[in-house]
Order: sequence, then C-alpha cells, then structure tokens
Amino acid sequence: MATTVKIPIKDQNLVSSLQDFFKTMLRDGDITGLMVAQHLPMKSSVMPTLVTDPDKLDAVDPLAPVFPMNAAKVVSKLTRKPLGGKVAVVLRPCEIRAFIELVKLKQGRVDDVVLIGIDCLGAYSNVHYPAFVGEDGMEATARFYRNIQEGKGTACDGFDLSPACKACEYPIAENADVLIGVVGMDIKDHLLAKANTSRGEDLLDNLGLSSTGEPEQRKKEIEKLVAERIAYRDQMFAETSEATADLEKLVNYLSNCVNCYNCRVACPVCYCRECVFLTDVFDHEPSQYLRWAKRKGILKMPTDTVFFHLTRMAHMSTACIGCGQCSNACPNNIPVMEIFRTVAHQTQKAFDYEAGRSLDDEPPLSIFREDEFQEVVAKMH
Amino acid sequence: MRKKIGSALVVGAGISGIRSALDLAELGYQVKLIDRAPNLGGTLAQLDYQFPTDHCGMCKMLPLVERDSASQFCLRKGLFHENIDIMLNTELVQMEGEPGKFEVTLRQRPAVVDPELCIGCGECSRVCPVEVADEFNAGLAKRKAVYLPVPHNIPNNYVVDLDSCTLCGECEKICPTGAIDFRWEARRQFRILVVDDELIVRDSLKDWLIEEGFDVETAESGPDALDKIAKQAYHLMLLDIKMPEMDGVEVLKRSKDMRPDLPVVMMTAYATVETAVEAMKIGALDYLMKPFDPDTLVPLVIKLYENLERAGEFTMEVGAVILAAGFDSFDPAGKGSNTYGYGEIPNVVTSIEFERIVSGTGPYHGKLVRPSDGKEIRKVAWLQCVGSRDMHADADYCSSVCCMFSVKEALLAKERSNGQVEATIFYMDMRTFGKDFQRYRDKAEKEYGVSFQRGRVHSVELKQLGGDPTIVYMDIDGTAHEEVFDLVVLAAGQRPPAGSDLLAEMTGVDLNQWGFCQLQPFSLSCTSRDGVYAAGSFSGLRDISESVIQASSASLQASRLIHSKGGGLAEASESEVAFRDVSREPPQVMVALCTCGDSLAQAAHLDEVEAFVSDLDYVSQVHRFESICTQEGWSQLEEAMEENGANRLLIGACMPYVYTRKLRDLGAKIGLNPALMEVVDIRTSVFPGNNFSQEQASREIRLALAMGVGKLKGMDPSLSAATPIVQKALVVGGGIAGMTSALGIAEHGFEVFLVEKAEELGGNLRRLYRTLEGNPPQELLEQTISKIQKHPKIHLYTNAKVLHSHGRVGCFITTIEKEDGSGETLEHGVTILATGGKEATTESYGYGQSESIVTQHQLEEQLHSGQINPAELGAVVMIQCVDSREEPRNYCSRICCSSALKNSLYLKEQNPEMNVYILYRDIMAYGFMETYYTQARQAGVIFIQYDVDKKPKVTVENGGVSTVVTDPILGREVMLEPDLLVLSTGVAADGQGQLAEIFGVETNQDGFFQEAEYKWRPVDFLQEGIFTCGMCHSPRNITESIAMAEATAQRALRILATMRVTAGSIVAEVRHVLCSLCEKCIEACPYGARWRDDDEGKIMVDELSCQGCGSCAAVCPNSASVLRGYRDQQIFSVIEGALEEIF
Amino acid sequence: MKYFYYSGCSLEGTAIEYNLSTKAVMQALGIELIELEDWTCCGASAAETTSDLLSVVLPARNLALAAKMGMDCDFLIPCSACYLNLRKVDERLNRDEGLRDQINEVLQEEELSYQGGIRSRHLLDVIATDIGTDMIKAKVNHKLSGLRIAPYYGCQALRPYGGYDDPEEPHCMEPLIEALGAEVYPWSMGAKCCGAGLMTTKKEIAVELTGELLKAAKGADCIATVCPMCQMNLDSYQKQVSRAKGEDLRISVLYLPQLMGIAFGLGEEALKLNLNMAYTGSLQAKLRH
Amino acid sequence: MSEEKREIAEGHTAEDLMASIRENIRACMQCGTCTGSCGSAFAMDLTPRQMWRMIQLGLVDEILASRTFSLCSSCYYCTLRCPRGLPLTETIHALKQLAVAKGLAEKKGARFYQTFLETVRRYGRVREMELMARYFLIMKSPVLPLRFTPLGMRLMMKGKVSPEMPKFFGSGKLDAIFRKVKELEARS
Repeated sequence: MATTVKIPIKDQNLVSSLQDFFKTMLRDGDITGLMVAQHLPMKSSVMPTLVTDPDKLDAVDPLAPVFPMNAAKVVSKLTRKPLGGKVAVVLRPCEIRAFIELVKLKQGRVDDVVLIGIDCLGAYSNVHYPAFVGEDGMEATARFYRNIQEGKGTACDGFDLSPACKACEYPIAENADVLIGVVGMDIKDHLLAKANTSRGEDLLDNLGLSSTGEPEQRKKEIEKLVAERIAYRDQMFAETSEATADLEKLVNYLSNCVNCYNCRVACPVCYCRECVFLTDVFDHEPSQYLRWAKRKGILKMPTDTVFFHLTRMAHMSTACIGCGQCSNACPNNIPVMEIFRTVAHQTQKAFDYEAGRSLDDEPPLSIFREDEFQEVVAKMH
Repeated sequence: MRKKIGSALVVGAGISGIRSALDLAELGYQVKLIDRAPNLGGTLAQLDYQFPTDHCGMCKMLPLVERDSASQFCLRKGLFHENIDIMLNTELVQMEGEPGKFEVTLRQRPAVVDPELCIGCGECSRVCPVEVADEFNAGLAKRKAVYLPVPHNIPNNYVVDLDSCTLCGECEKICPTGAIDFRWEARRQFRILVVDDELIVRDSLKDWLIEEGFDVETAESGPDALDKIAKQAYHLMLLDIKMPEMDGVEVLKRSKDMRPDLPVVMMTAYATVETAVEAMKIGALDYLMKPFDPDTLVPLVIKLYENLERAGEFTMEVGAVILAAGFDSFDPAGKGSNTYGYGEIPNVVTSIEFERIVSGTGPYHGKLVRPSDGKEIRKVAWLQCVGSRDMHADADYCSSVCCMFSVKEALLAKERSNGQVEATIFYMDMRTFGKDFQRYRDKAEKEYGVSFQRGRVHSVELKQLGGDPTIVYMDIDGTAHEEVFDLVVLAAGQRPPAGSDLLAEMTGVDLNQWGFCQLQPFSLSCTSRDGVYAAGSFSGLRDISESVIQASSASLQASRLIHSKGGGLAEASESEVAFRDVSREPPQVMVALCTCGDSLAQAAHLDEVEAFVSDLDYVSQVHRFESICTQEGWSQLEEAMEENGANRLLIGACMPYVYTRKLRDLGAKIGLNPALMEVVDIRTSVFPGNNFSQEQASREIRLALAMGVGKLKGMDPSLSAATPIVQKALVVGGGIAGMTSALGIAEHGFEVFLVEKAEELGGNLRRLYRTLEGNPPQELLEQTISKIQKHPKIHLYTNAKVLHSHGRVGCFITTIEKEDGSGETLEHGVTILATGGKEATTESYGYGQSESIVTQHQLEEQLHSGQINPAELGAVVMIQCVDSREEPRNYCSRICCSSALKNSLYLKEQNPEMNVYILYRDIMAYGFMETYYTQARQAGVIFIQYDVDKKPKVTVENGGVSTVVTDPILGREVMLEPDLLVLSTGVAADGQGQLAEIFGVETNQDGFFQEAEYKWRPVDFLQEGIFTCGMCHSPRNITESIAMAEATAQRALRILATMRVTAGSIVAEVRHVLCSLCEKCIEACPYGARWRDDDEGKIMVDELSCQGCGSCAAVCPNSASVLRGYRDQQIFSVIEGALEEIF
Repeated sequence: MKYFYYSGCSLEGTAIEYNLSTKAVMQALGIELIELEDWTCCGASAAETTSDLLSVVLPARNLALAAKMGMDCDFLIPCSACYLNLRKVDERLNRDEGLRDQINEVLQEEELSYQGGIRSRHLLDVIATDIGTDMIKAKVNHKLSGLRIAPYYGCQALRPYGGYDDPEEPHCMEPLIEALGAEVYPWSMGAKCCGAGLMTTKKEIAVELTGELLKAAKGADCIATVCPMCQMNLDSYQKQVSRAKGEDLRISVLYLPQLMGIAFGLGEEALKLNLNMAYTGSLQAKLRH
Repeated sequence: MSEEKREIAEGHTAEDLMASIRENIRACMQCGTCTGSCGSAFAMDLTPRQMWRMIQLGLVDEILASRTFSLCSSCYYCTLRCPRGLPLTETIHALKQLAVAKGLAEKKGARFYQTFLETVRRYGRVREMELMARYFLIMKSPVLPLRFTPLGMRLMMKGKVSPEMPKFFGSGKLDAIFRKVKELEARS
C-alpha cells in the first residue's frame, strides 16, 4: 500500500546521488522549500539549511555522521505558526521523534511540513567529527559508508560513534512521511524512498521514480542493528544505574556540573521559553548561602546543580528521545545522556509511553487513568 | 460578605441538608443546620466511593464563587461557612408561626465534652472501659463510650455517648484540657421524689441515688406525694403505678395540674406495662421496669437527669424550614421474617457494612476480608430488593439506588482484588435508569466480569454449622443451583427515618402511605405545608445526584418564600472591607504562641522556642497567649495585632482549620488581608501520647513555626480583584424546565431573557395529557405560561434562536436572531440551557409500515384526540427499550416505562377486556412508581421479559401486525396479534451539539449536555456560570425536570445576587513572559478555568472558576503557571524551615 | 391465666400424649384450660382443597362456640394445622367483609354466629410469650442437664401467620429449652418443612424431606416438637427413612410439653411417654440417671 | 366418580375458581422466590413460577395435567416470602379444588381428602383408623392398605388408634353446615 520507490545511485556516488534526489524533489515536488543539512563553507560540520532554490543544494549531505544540533528545534521555530508554504524537512530519526514531542507540547505544527527521515547509522561527537572529517566533508561521508559496506562497522579511522548513537534503538524513522532507506541496501545501486503517509505519497508521486519493494535483506539488517544497539543500551542502563544508585553517588556523578545549562539548551524537547532555573525562583538571598554553608561547614558552589538535573528529569524524562545532544554539549564531559536515558526509559515504561513514536499517543501527564500506578495509589483509598 | 437578609432552618445535615444549607448561605441567608447525629454527612460519612467515578467528590459541592467564605477542604471532614451555623446532637422539638416567620425550638443534647476545649488527643477514649458497636463502621468494629463519631472529622472532638456511658468518670480525670465535665456538683441541687408504697423500694432507691450525689426524698402513697409536691418543687418524680388508695396514673394527672413542668417517670411491673405506656401519653416522660437493680436503674436515672438538666433548648425565628431528615436503612433482621439470616448467619452483611469493609477508614483498613474470620473474600453475592419491592416488608416501592450501589460495590470488589473476586448480583430488574447507568452496568458485566443473575433469591442458608452462607437460586428456566459464597451482601432498601412521624406532625407536613414525606404534584420539594420544604431521601429514595438537585430545588423554594415575605435578596452588597495595601512594606511577621494553659510550657522549652522564632527573618515580634481558643485569649491577640501594626500574623496553636472564620473577622477588623495570616499546629505533635522529651518537643514546635514564617514571608500581599456581575440571566428553551428556571430567577427580582425557538412556549409538555400519578400536565402548562407572560422581569423571545455567545461568568454577551429576522445582543451574567429532548424515531419493529404501529407518545396523543378508541381494541402490545440500552444509544430513557404503565393502566381502565402485553427488558419503575407497576400487573397487564439478544420479532402482513416473543419462564415462543403495537422509542438529544459549540460547553456521547459532575454538580457545566436542566441534560419526567430547573435557578441566583464577586485568595496566575504556551495547564485544569486566547497569544485564567487546586502549577515546567499563596519561593522557604534543623 | 382449649382430632387419637402432657403441664403451671364440649374438626388440609367456604366455616364454628361463652380469653391450640385454620378465620374476616356474612349464614344453621375477635394462639406462642422462662424455671425440679435438644417448629406454627416469632429464623423455643436445664442443639432446620402433609399422599417426597431433617438432627439427643403431624412424621417413619437414606437416623422425638413435664417432675405416666413412637433407650437412660 | 365427591365439588363452578385463581396471581412478576423456596420443587414437573405464569397466560389445562400443585405440602414458605404478598398456598388449594371440580384430580390425593371430609360431615371429628379404613375402601387398592399397615399396626399396639367407630356424635353431625356451604357456593 505504501509507495516505495528507488533512489538510483549514479556512479556509485551516494552523496551526489542523494543531492540529485533532493534537487528533483525541490524542483518537481509540491513544496516551497526544503530543509536539509549541508556542509557549510569553511566549516567542518553540517548545518540545517532552509533552501528554496534547487541550485543551492550542492553541499547537501544528510548522511554525514555528525549532527551538531538536534534540528527539531529549528523545525519547531518554522512551524509554531502558519508558515505560508509547504516545506519538506530532512531529519534524523531522533530529530523527528523530538519534533513529534514538540508538536504535542504545542511548540510546533505538522500542517506545513513533510517529514523526510533518513536511516541513521549514527554520528560522531562534535569533538571527534572535525578530526575525522579532514578537508572534504562529502568525501568523509563516503569514507564512512565505505567502511560500513566493507563490514568494518561504524568505527572508522580510530573514531567511534557517540554513546547516544550506539545506544539508539531507533535507527529507522518509521514515523516519517517519507523514509529514505539506507540500511540493508546495495548503496552502489539504489536507496529506498518509502511514503508512509498520504502527505509523503503526494511528494514522491511527482518525482518520476520507479517503484520497488523493500528487500528482505534490509529487514534482517535492521533487526540485527537494533539488537546490537539494545544490547549496548541495556549495558549502559545497568552501569549508569549502578553509578547513580544512591544520593551520594548521584552527587558524585554530577559533581562536574557548573550550571552552564548547555545540556538544557541543546536538549530538543526542553521547550520552556525561559528555564525556571533562570527565573527569580532561584534568586536565593545571599544570606541563604551562608546559612547553608553553616549547616555542614562546607557548601559546594555553584549550588542547585543536582537539583537542576533532577528537575529537568522530572520535567522532560517523559519526552526524552535519547538524541544525546546533552552530552554532546557538556563542557565537562558529564555523561548526561546516560543518566537521562536511564531515567527516561523507566519513566516512559511506567506510563506505557514511547516518546516521539506517534502524535496519537497522549503525553503521560495530560491524561489520567484511574487504574494506573495501583502500587502507589491503591493504598491511598 | 453579604448582608444577612433572612434565615432558614435545615433539619438534617446529610448530603441534601448540606446542599440546601450551602445554597441558602451562598445567597446570603443565615442558615441553621441541625442534625441529631453527633456528626455531619449523614449516610455519606460512611461511604468512600461513589458511582460513577468510584471516588467521593463531595467537596465539589463547596462554593465555587466567594469560596473564601467557606472551608476549602474535604466536606466529609467538616464544613464551615460564615452564614451557616451548625448544631449537632440537635433536634427540632417545636414549630409555630407562619410561613416566612416560623418560631422553631431546637433541643441540643448535652455535650459532656466541650468542643471548644477538646483538642482531640484521645486520652479519654484510651481510659474508657466501655466498648460498644461502632455505628460508623456499621457495627463491624467497637468503639468506646467516649469516642470520635467519625474518625476523619475536622475539628475532631470526642463526644460521650450517654446511652452506653457508665459514668465512671475516668475520662474526666484524665482530660488534659478539662474539656470533659459531668457536672457532679449540679446533682446535689437536683431533687428527686420517689413514690412507692413498698418501703424496700423507697429505701433502696433513695440509697442508690443519694450515693450518686442526688438529693432524694420519698413518699409512701399518692396523697403523701401530692402533699410534698404542693410544698416544694422537685426536679424529677419516680412514681409507682400500682399503689393502694391512689394509683400512679391518678397521681400523675393531679401532679400535672399542680406542677405541669415536673418530669415524671413511672415505675411499673411487667403486668402494668400497658398502663405505663398509657401514662406516657398523658405526660409521663418515660417508665422504668421492675424489678430494679442498681446497675441498670442508676444509669437510667442519671441519663434522664442529664437529658433534663443539660438539654439546651432554645427558640429562634426562621423564614422557612427545609426537612432533609434522610432515611433509615431497612433492617433485614427487624420485625417480620429474617429470610436472609441477617445477624444469624455469619458473613451476611448489608450494603453499608460492605462499604465499611472496603473502606480504608473501615475496620479492616480497606482489606477485602470478611467479618467472621478475616478470611480473604473471593466470592460475593449481592441480593437486591431486600426490604424493597416487597409487600411483606410493607414496601410496594423501589429504593431506587440499590441497583447502582451494588454494581458499584461489585466493581470495587473486583478492583480491590485485581479481578479475583467472583461477583454475582441477583436481581429482578436492574434499574439503570439514570444518566450513564446502563453503560456502567455494561462495563461491570463485560469488562469486569460481574455476573448478573436475574431472579430473586428466596433465602440464605447455612448448610452446615460453621460453614459459609449458601444460596439456592433458580435459573430463569427453573434449574436449581446451589452456591456457597464467602460473603452475601444484602442490598437493604430505604425506610423513613426514625421519628419522621413526629417531625411531620410538628411541622405539619403530610406523609405518604409508607411514611415518607408527601410531595405536592409536579414538585420534588414542596410539602403540604407552605414554608416547609423537603430535600433528599426524606421524601423517598434518591441517589446523590437527585438529592443534590432536590436540595437545591428546596432551597430555591425557601428563598422564594423568604423573598416574597419581604426578605429580599440584597441588590448590592454592603461596602466591601478595604484591606490595607502592604505590598510596599517589607514583611513583618507577628508570631502568636498559644501556650495552651501551661501545658505547652511543661511539654517544651518555650523560652528557647521564642528566642529561635524571634531570630527568624522578618519576624517582628513574638507573643505568648494562654489560650487563643478562648474569647479572652483571642481578644488579647487582636489587641496585640492592632497595636503593633505587623503585616503578617502567624499563630501557633492547635487545629488550624478552626481559625478560618476567626481570621476573616480579624482581617475585617484590622484591615489586613486574612491571606496574610497563617495558623500552624504546634500542639498535636507534642501530645502526651507521643512521649517526646522537652528537647524533641521544642524542636517540633520550632520546625512548625519556621515553616509557617517561611510561607508567610513570601506571601503575595496584593489583593484579588472583584469581578462585576451583570445581574441578568439568559434562559435558552421555553419548555417547562426553561420556564420554571426563568420564573425562579425573575421572582427574586432579576431580569431574565427567555429565548424559545418555537412559536409557543411549552415544548414537550404541550403533548402530555396525563401523568402516571394522575396529575394534569395541561393545567400546569397553562398556569406556567400565564405566569411567564405576566412577569415584568421576563423578556420573552419566541421564534428566536441563539446565534453566538461569548464571555465568562458574570458577563456573557449573546446574540440572538428574533422572529423578524433582526438581531439583538443580550448581556447577562449567567446562562441556562434548557432546550429539551425529543422522542426518538425508529426504523425497528416495522415502524412506518403500518398505521397500527405507533410510538408511546403517539399513543398518548391519539388517545387524547380520540383517534384511538380503547373500546375498539382487543389487544395491545408495547415494546420497551426500542433501540435503547444498547449501543449506540446505550442509555435508559427513564420515562418510557412510566409512560407504558400509564398508558396501559389507562387502556385497561377504559376497556378491562383488552389484552395488554408489555414486552420489556427491565421495568424501570423506580421509587414510588413501583406501586403503579404493581397496579398494572393487578389490572391484568401481561409483562413479558425479553433479552437484548433475543428481541421480539414483528411481522406486518396485509396491514396486520404480529409479534413473536419468547416467554423466558416457560421457554416458549408466544405469538401475539395486537390491534396496536406501541413502541417505546425513548428520548434522543435534540440539537444540543450546535448549542454546545455556541456556548463552549460539552455534550456526552449521546448528544446530551455534559454536566460538570454527575453527582455533586449535576446542573452545572464545567464552565462556571452556565447551567442546564430538563431533557437536554438527560431524559426525565416533568416533575424531575421542574426540580432540576429550580436547581439551576438556585445556582444562577448564587451569582446574580451580588453585583461583584471576589475570587478566592488562592487562585492560579500565569506569568506570561515565562509561558511557552504548551497548554499542559489547560489539559490539567479540572475546572475548565483556563483557555488560550489566540488573539493575545496568552493562557488566560478565569479567576472565578479557578478553585486553587494547583494542578496547573504542578504540570508547568518553569513556573509560568503559579498558585497564589503557594509560589515556589514560599514552598522553598517552608522546606528550608523544615530542614533547618535536620541537615 | 385462662384459655379456651382446642385439642383437635389428632390429639384425641394419634397424638393423645400431646394432649395429655399439655394439660398436665398447664395444670402444673396453674393455667386453666376451658374445653368446648361440642367442638368439631377444623377441616384440616382437606377442606381447603375442596371448598374455600367450608374451609373457613369449619374452624369458625369452633370460634363461634367459644364466643357464645362470652369470656375474654384466647384460644390455645396445640395442633399447628388446627391453629392455622382457626387463626385464618380472623385473618380472612379482617380483609373480607362479605365472608363474614357468608360464614354467619352457614353458622345460622346451628344457631351460631361469629363476628371475630377471639385470638387463636399456638401452644408454643402461649408458652413462650405468656408463660415465659421465669414461670417455667420456677417449676423445674428435674433439670434436663446434659441433654441436647433440637427445637423443631415446623411450618404452620410459624407460617403464614407469624407474630410471636420470626417465621424464618425462629428462636422462641431456645430459652424454653434452656430454662428446662437442657442445651439447645444448634441446627438450621427448625423451621423447615418435614413434608407431613404429603406423607399419606406423596410419600416419596415426605420421606425425602423428613430424611433431611433427621440427618441434620444427628448429634442431638432429642427433637422437640409442637405439632402432632410433625411429631408423627418424625417419629413414626424413622425406619423407612433410615432405609431410604441408607443410614441409621433414629432419634427420640418428644413434644415440648412432654419435655417440660419431665423437668417439672410430672412422671412418665402423666406425660404418656410410653405412647411415643420414638423414645430411645439412650434418652430414657439419660433422663433416669 | 363417587357420590360423595360430586356432592362436595359441585358447590363451586370451575369458572369461579379459575377467576379467583387468576385474580390471585395477576400481580406475580415471575421473580422465582416461590420456586426457590419450595421444598417439593425437586419432584415437580412444572416449577411453581412456571405454573403461575401459565395461569397468567391462560394455560390452565396444562397445569391441571401436571403434578406440581398436588405436591404442595402447605409449608407456606412461598406465601411468606412472595414479595408481591400473593396468597400462593391458598391458590394451590384453589387449584386442588379446581382439579376436583373438573374431575382431574389425581385419584390418590383427592380421594383421601374426600374421605376425610366425609368423616367430618358425618361425625364432626375424625378418627384416624376409621379414616384409613374408609380411604382404603374407596381406593379399592389391595396394595395401599399394605403400605400403611406397618404404622397402623404399631399405632394400635401403642393403644392410640381405636379401631372402633366414634360414638360421641350421631351420624350426620355437620350435615346442615355442609349443605348450607354447598348452597351458598352454588348461589355465588
């Protein structure tokens, strides 16, 4: 039922073939603009660009193993109010999932966008990528995929994926309007483009691509990939739980925190216009610090660091989609992603909720089910 | 605060009484609310769970506007309202005067424990040697003679039950505050005359009573006694009946001539008991049975003494009286036969007992175990109609509520046991006649697996001694089953409350044949006596929702009467209290410590506490008072506050809840917003029972005070603004409900816009010609229309429709299109939607294929018009529940069974030879309607029950109609060939959806208006200021629609009666600069008080609808949504205060 | 205390011991029983199966005889069936005026008339309500210590006309048994039907019902009865019932006044214990020791 | 059909009886309390509830063909418990009368009652032995007397049942009353 078409790979060039595909899309598809990651001049990274001219797509590279920010935030900015045209946005699965959460939080709308998701094999951290990429970003992407095709995996040239990506069990954006399939495909020949929604079909229908099916091989590889990641993830959960098992360990775990709030800024689902930690709520009276210090004779400064992380977990762990940008942003190498995912996993399980899966799932705190948490409320009658 | 403009007495402080009292209090009347029980709440005090939410929710009845005038906590715990004076242990003993000006005499039973002094420490109960069955737990647990009537009351004072008290005095000795006082010294002033011809009786009585401290004299004969009485006054005479010369009755008569006030108690042997009873009729107070022994006689005399000496009687004037005396539960082991072995067979309990078994405050702490042996309950049977629908129990009526009560209990049992309990309900008809009842029942059956077994269980047996209760029952086809249960629950029906006959006689109201209050035609609150109104189950058998509606109907009638007698609702409130603006001043907290006599000083180091508190930030001074709870202590505190000009007050005392009203008064007096005052409990935690050292106690007190100061210093001192009210109402719909509502409001002097889409007023009532009870609907219609047309305050728009409406409570702006096509914009403070429903149409059962197939309504019309002549009909078949009580219209239309009964009785009366068959699923003859069901059966109407999956089949051939239905009893198909087939198609929604959109309210899945809360706010919409009544809300009959309309008028008046309304001091606010517009708070708000203003791009809060629950603040991640009085900084300060000593 | 006494046909024949023991006990208690010379059968259960009017006229004739005596006292009736029939007359008269005329038209044949008003009371009612435990205790001189007695009320002493005891869960015999110094055997069959009415016509059913009763009474020393039909049903068919049920269900069955008489020390002869069909050796032994 | 039976049964017509039976049962709502309460229900072919339903639906012949009503032991449980307060036991008696009137009564039961009443008519009171003897005579069954023999013999040994005829009243003691009853019933 879903429309599935081939994206042909010309001259075995994955990157340029994709660029051609997006050019066709912007030219022939019923869209006003396209938002997609591109290599920027002089920068050894990629950034989301909003493009309306098909000729300005020469540096497009959504497959580059890096994402300096979770683009859901910018999509949210684009869609808070009517946009005045339809835009296709090319996103990683975690970005789509973050965007879905934001839409539920009324921070964005899906009306004016077509979500295009690309299979994600992971990314290097912001620190590692510049070292990995060298001079030519597009060449680096090709190198990364060649390495994978040769069966050497995602570690390449001595660099490895960020822990968040290694623990990500959602490499395929099944909830996108259009899904671009890479995993399990012969990337010398063609990739897949699959429309999951009518919106996606409308877009693909005009591009003149020949239909195809989803090869069995792809399913197998996806299964394998997910299994590996879940194994990694569970190991991470176990280690993190152990490392934060009591208050003292938790304090140690977070002791490097300097209240820079970078993790919060980088977090795609942290949506407050202004964080409560920046408001008057935390304007303690100076004498208060001294009183605190007096109690035990020593007070670690700055204060409220553990409180900050706990609050963020309380607010956002139901919406955490595990992109790992928090860790990416931390200047002091606190494993923020690890603890957030560990907690989020439990919170979401408790509410039988999977952040970012679908717009149809009501966010946990907006609905009330009488029968939930019987272990807590049953005794309260 | 509104001017007191009249007063009313409400008898009975159960749910109905509370509703009526709150209604009147909210209108500004002074209300005296009395109950003979020592606690509020009536039956509901015992019930934790209510259908359909399976929670309580009683608090939803608390005032929504001007809510600071009442307490803001669980209503089952207590109620404070500035206009309500509650008197417990109190009965109405006399009523004189005229409607509008009754003089009522109230008698309060003596309070041995002074509630002002009792601090609820429980020492008295601990030392009390008496143990009796605990009424609160329906006898499943024991209590002492000095006890807490309801364990969760606030404040919770101990009371002495003089009936079981042995007067040992232990409690009096141990009470730390001297709250218990048996007043022994007063006994020495109490003179008793003992009259008996037998010396031994005289002497022993004298000895015993003197020992108890009384002053006793004796007389050996009648003449001797009369002599003594003539010479001096006595307080009590104990008088033997059988005496030579002059018998006791004669002495009684003569003594009554001399000293009519002298209480006389007869002494009798068994043989002359009847004489003693006769003596009571001519004025004896009571009688005592011989032979006497001191253990029984002395307490009896003492009880008499207590009642005589200490019963406080007083008289007051009230404009109207509302009788909300409630009901008693049928006693399955009472007189007559104990078919179900209640009290004989272990583990046979009543529904109330079951309710206590599952209650967390019950004897088993909510564990599902049975009373006899604590065994886990795994198999339960509910037996319906115990003491209802039973001639042998003198109950040709249905108790209306038991069906849903049992379904609820079965669901509770299922939930409590994670579905482990096997639950079976044995019933005759499952009366799911209310809104959403049917779906609830279906849910119980289909989702939870509750088994419903049709058939009345004849008895409960014990097959072997020490075994479990056994039920033998018959399948519908006659197969016998024998089943053993862990527990059998008897759904005991309702009875008039004890003493209702006296109450009726005293107040001059008629009772019906079963002893319930007789209501006037077309009213659920008017009794036979003008000025006396009935609320709740006193007039029979109502669930909470109906009781609440009826109570509001009663309060409207009471208010209408008082108003018509010149009481009048105040047009404007008196000048509002102007509070000092302290927002620019730094916080200055005065801390007042109540030392509770010297007991706090003994318990803790007060100097150290005082020093600590003085040192806290913003504390300007600390004062100690001996007892703030006394008038004297309070005046001292007031003085101190006035003198020193502090702008915050923290009181450290006990029982903070008691201070609500006092703080308001103080605020008014010294011009300080009471929101800036706080009371913390420094007493409870250091009760002797806790065994704290002085150090520990001091720390507890320090913590409590530090937290209090923490909260106060961050308190926002700005004042809440008042919302102006447009004192006009819009009523949409001119049927009987709309008209009644409009009249109710207009008769209080407020303007009403009444908008009707049809050309004429009347709606469905135009098509009704008879009621089941035989009252004339057309007369009612005529009278009501005439009143509407004549009323100067009512602006009537017929052939008009509503186009658009916006606004919030207090000011709505609505545009209507008038008859001539022109528009008009109306401004009004409240809106009432009363647009009615319509008879559903159908395509089932051959409707439309033959003229011999009509609807129930058509039958009534055609009988009226003469189109149908009963004399020409040989057989009539009626089919009930056409297309209803199954999806998609899975609800009972409530009125079809009564229509069928009404029409079939009429047909039988007109033509007794006619065969009338009613094919039904469950006959919904709730309440006293049951008796008409009996009559219909007696008249020879044949009722054939069918199941939804085995519906009757109708064939139309050559104009002839035939019906085939299976008789379940015989298991045979019955073929009927009626001359007329009548279909009860029920009531369907009629365009509510469109109106809902216009007014921004909700409809339910069946298209009827969705009330805020089925039980507690049955006529309100979630959005404050909009109300609904009549069939647009749910199917109901004329009388029920009228009652509901009266309730809406009452709810509307509550808002209209004042020019401006102030929100509570605790309301939510939005800090727009922080708000990300995620709308979580809108979803979280249970009162619909929030919305997003798209033009402004802001989240708005309706202060009058907001009840300060704080859900919005809890879901808001960055404190953009905050609750006044509970801001983050305050809570941090409180936490700091609490942690100060710990870390 | 004074009562009209209606013995009824059974008490002249098969239940003569009930008759004699009742009289003996009443005499011992100082209660006067006034017997009507000319009494006739109340119609038993036969009249009502044949003619409704006859079924009220037959008992009404006896009430009319008593009324003629012009004394203000109640009718005491030991036989439950007779009690039911006599009491039915007033119950019916109360709700059916026309019936009064019909009855009197028939009674006119014997120049009798009955307008209602005489209370027909079962012997058990009189013993439990009027006499009471105090009076009984005062007369007891041979306590029935160690005896476990199962109180059996039967149907018609309780139903349909109750009043003095709960027709479903009767208890009034219990304090009486205790007053005699015996122990109440706890069972739940006291008000159940023994099927006596069917013993002559539908024997298999009666045997079944009696069997259930006797089974439940196992463990008691004796069943106390207050009705000649119940007595006969329970005592005379024990062998057949035992055979049908396949177990030995024999047990002593004594009339309540007989038990009272024993405790009063009235002697076996006066109480006609020799006439009882089921008066087992073990009970005799217990009583004599 | 014997003389005696006719004499007694003639009084009421079947229609009268049927009308009053129907009247008695009209308010029945088929709750089943009676059936559950009935000790003899196990032996019945129709349940009491079904019987009442048949009365409502006019299926009297089927009832009379059944044995249900003849199995009533008059324990009055159903009457006591019927929530409609219907005179059920009385109605069963009426059904028995109806069966007699229609000549449909089961022989054994009906004849026993006939015999019983005949004794009453003649002698005013009933003597069991005489009753049995008359009963067996009417039944002309050689088996029946044997069924009762054991008890009869035992009772006689105990000296309770006198084999003699009663002597205290002359024959025809209640003739007048029986005659008048019949006369009145014929009139109504």
